[in-house]
Amino acid sequence: MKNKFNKQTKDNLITYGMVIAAFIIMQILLSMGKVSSLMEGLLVPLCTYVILAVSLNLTVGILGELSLGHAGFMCVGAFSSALFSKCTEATITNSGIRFFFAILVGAAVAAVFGILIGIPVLRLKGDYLAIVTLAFGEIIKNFINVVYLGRDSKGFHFSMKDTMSLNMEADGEVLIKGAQGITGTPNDSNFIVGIVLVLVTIFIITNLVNSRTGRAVMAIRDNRIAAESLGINITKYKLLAFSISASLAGVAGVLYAHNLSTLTALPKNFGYNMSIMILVFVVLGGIGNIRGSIIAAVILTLLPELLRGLNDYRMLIYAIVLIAMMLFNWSPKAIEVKEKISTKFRTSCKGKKEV
Amino acid sequence: MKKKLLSAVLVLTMSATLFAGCGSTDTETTETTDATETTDATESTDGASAEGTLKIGGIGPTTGDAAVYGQAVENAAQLAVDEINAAGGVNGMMLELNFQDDEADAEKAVNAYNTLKDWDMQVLMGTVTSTACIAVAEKTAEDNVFQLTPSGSAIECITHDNAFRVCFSDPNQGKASAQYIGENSLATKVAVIYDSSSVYSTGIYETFVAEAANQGIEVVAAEAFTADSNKDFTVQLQKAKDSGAELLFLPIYYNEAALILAQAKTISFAPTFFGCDGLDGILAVENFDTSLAEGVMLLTPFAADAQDEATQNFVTAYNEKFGGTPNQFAADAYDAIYIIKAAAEKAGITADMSASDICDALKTAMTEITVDGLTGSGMTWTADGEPNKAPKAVKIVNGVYTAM
Amino acid sequence: MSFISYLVNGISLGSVYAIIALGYTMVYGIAKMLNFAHGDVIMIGGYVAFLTVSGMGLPPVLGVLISMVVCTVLGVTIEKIAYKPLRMASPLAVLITAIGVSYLLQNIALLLFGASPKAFTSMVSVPAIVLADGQLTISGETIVTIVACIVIMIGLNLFIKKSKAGRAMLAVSEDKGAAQLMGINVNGTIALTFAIGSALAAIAGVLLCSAYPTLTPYTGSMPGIKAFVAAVFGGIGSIPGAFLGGILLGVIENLSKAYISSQMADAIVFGVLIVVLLVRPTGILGKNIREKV
Amino acid sequence: MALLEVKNLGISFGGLRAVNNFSVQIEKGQLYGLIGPNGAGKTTIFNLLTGVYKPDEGSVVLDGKNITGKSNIDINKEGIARTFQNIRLFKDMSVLDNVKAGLHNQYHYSTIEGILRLPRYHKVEKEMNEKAMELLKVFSLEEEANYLASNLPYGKQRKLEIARALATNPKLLLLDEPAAGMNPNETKELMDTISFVRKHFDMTILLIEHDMKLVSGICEKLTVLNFGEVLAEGKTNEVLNNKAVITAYLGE
Repeated sequence: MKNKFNKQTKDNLITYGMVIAAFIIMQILLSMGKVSSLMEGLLVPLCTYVILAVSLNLTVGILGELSLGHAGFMCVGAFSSALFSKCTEATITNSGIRFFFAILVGAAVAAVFGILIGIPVLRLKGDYLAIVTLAFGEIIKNFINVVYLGRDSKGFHFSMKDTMSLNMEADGEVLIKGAQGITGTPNDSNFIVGIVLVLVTIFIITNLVNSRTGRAVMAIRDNRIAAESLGINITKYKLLAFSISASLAGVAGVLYAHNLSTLTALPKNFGYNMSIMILVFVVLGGIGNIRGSIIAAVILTLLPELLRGLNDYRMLIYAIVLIAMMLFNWSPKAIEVKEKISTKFRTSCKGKKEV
Repeated sequence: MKKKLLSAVLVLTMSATLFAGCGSTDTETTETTDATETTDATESTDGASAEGTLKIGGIGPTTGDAAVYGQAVENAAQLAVDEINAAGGVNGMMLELNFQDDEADAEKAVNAYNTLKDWDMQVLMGTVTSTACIAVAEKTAEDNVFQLTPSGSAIECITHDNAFRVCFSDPNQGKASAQYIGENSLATKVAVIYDSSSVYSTGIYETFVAEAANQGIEVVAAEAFTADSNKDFTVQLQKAKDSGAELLFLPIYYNEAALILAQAKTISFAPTFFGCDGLDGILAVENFDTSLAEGVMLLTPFAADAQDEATQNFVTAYNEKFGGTPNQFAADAYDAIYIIKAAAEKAGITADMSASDICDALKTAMTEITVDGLTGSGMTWTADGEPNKAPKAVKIVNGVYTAM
Repeated sequence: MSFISYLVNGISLGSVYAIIALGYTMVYGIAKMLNFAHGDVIMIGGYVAFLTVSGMGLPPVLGVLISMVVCTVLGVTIEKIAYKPLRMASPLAVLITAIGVSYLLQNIALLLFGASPKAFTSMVSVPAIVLADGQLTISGETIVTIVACIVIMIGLNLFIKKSKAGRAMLAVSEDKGAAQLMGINVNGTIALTFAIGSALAAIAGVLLCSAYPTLTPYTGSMPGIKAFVAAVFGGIGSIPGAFLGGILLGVIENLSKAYISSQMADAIVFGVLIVVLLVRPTGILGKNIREKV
Repeated sequence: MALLEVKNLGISFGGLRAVNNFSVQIEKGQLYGLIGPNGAGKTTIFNLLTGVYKPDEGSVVLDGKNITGKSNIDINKEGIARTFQNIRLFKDMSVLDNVKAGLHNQYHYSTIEGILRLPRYHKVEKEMNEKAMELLKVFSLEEEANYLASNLPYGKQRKLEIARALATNPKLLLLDEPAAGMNPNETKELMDTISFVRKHFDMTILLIEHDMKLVSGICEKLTVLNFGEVLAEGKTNEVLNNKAVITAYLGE
């Protein structure tokens, strides 16, 4: 019993330690000026993708449902918070406070979408659930591409057609301009905030997993009928896990939006491609394994950048490496070989299989 | 499960240590990039004189579905750099081009920019697409790096004073198109098919509609499509046809326009087709049935079969080196390098100057130079970064561009 | 009149989705995996046909046959290298590997064929049917695609129900372990499934490019996703479902473009999909399996 | 008054009459057996009692409260817990967590308290651990508390399922073929455990069983089911000697 408690805590501590160590090392290198601009520029995106991967792991690994619409929640969080920051740029001049509220806005809006989408979606199973989440993600993307929002002395103007139909006064400012999205979002994201948000995400998810709620969610994942027979409210816990996951994706979106001066909902950044990319992090890192997700997100985000030297062959090599990593990590044969090696290393360790 | 997790972690930690290695010695990675790039440019740097080299960075999508534009820019820019170096360089300096992929994504573009910074880029030629360009423009303004975008046409691409562009801005094109149609009385009833998921297309569409009202043109149908459903345009065409439009305005790229022309023929819809610079390249599509494009009019600064010597030389050289006919993106990029050359000569840039000093010098020089390029003769720039050149209206007759 | 024309155009768009969806649904039904690379095999099929017919000047029929052979070899090779080692692993792992394969094929095509679009010459020589004084045109490509869909559908059904290999497929789809015990070569059967699926992809590629004649390394990806949606719509694993789903998807897409909003057509299509799945959680023709307690 | 009163329960699946006119009365503290040949409808009755299926007709009254047609979640809250014929453990969770999942509705703290690790989390988790360990001890599973449930040997998995069901603090415990797949030694041990549970928790138990030895050894009363209908019911030895029952089981 004690042993178990210690092991879980130890496991979590390793995860926190890893993130904090990475942070400290980066900070030292930064202060020494040893970090390349590329690496420096990648720090916030890395935090964004880590948060996305960890939060999707809650849906895929802990809740056991395949979601292909995670980028949709990220998109919602990004746009709502960017809009908030643009509107309040004049009133809240302290960027720290403004960004804090922006994060709350992004998380809250994404959570609301998580609940709204979760209610119908979670009634479905397996691949059908996956395709419906994909559909919702695409709807969000498509919708944002046709939204025009402006503000002038008379208040807000909304249109789904074009800028002209906003009928704004001469002093008006277009906030969301359809496919052209939001430009000029204040650049409030930074590495420290990013790391704090990563830690908060890990904190929320690991603590959730090791709690009464987490057990209920995992019970539903492992055997829905048995969980029902124990009086566990399936809908409530599924929805809870799904919306927490959505809300954290929204936070990642806030970070993303405030790192770039332009925010558009293109297939590349908020379409199903991105959702699948996040899923790749989760599966490669090990379904349900938080630390694995973090490492996989970091590796796969860095990989294409580190391969830049290969020029035209960059994405080709990336694809090959991805396939190779999947085969190495998941094929039963490769696992057997790895097992053999690892048991050789750990013969002295206790043989008991524990959680 | 447990076994899987364990081994997954094992492998990942292994690879993580690998990466940690790379991360801590970041200089190493940049060096590799450096090395490969230099080999690319060896040809051009062979004759490097004592004046050193001017490092020009380029950014654009060389993979992903916008790769066709990025690759055109990369190739043409390299062509221009090689030509300039062969002719003795700029103020005796050799030029060196390092082109980075951004997959037409804002975030990747910033990564590409940072990679170039690590390479000690002195001048930036890019980025190719608008969204990516806006994101990078913010960074170049912060770092005070001179930026000249060949084809970033959204207004926001050049809001800062360090950024200039070669192409027309989107609003400029939309307005010019409407004016041209109005002034030449091409039609009074106009339909538009545009890509509502594209920054470029919506940008032109909006200003076109606004200006159309001033020109007494009635927009009878405005139909959209998105990047996710860009194969079937029969509905949009049918609606345009039913609306009685005499002219169909296509502020889109030639890829989709080729399909639209083919499908319009199937439903026997034959209005005047009118496009912008994005339509250029349609005749160069391998195996394209040019009769479909007969009578299409477009406002473009560049035509690959123009008879002037500069264009002819460029087209031949491009075809020899990379195969295929260059499109307007290639022409913009080729011009961009020559514009940088002209400005650098004017400002007296030397290779040992810092990027920031170069930027300050070029900013002023840009407003003082006049460049005759492929995309316009006598191009000048105002301090806000917009080019001053006349759009050429061309019409496709017998499969070739003819000036109108 | 215009309604009928929208409808007809929707059907021709849908028939292209349907023919892609057939390959998707067949591989899913038997190998129980979402082969996300299917759309990219289609693209390769298109390029092979383009190179052989427009490039080398071979007759279209020969081009299609060569394309089918190339795609079959490609499909079987992909299965052998990338999917087979993961047969016993989580279905998610295979899904991700399929995505890797999809990236790989796109980038190979980018390097081999370049990014510039190619104009595909239609391989269909059937003339269009013109009705009502030119008010309504049904293109030859549409006719051929629909006929091909129906022939393939019937063919597949007969093959699966009547032939030994087909019944083996059915057995493998029900229970791999039991099939193995019954002496069925599971690996061989799955390889055969991929072979047929990829040959279908080649045909789909040729028809897709004939109907919408531009070809780039990314030509297959979006129709691939749409076809996947269509397959789910009709009930994934069901062959008639794929056909029905494809046609319906095309019709809904075009009618919403025509009557609701051309900007929001994607959202409407996906919205309808969601509603259908909420009413019929396993698609229109999908089997509803009750979990045994 | 009986703890469980079932009257005229019936259900059809698409024309097939799975259970017809099934009635039973179980007194508090009783150990009641439900036997019958394969396909007689025993598990269907369990599913009807626990709300997995909604009965087409008839009523189920537990402890004076009509629970007919309630969902399985609510029925568990009313006090019926069950095990499954094909074991349904939470495979990727530890043995201890399986039981703690069973304690879900017995101990409360909010999600926020759990995430923020507020004092109540620590207090309640401690109580839950103690209670869960106590239950595991009853089934001699305390040594394996930290094993993954799927790593337990078969017999112990059956026991864990019973422990988990008991954790919901039920009034009535339904065991679906608890001895299925066990060797005689394990069956013997299980019989002892069931008797112990009954005494220790003062539990009312309804069990489905094929193993006649187990049934005759511990059940006081039996109902025999054949083709979805009650064939016989009464005291164990009387029923087992009933001619109709012997025919149904052994054939003529």
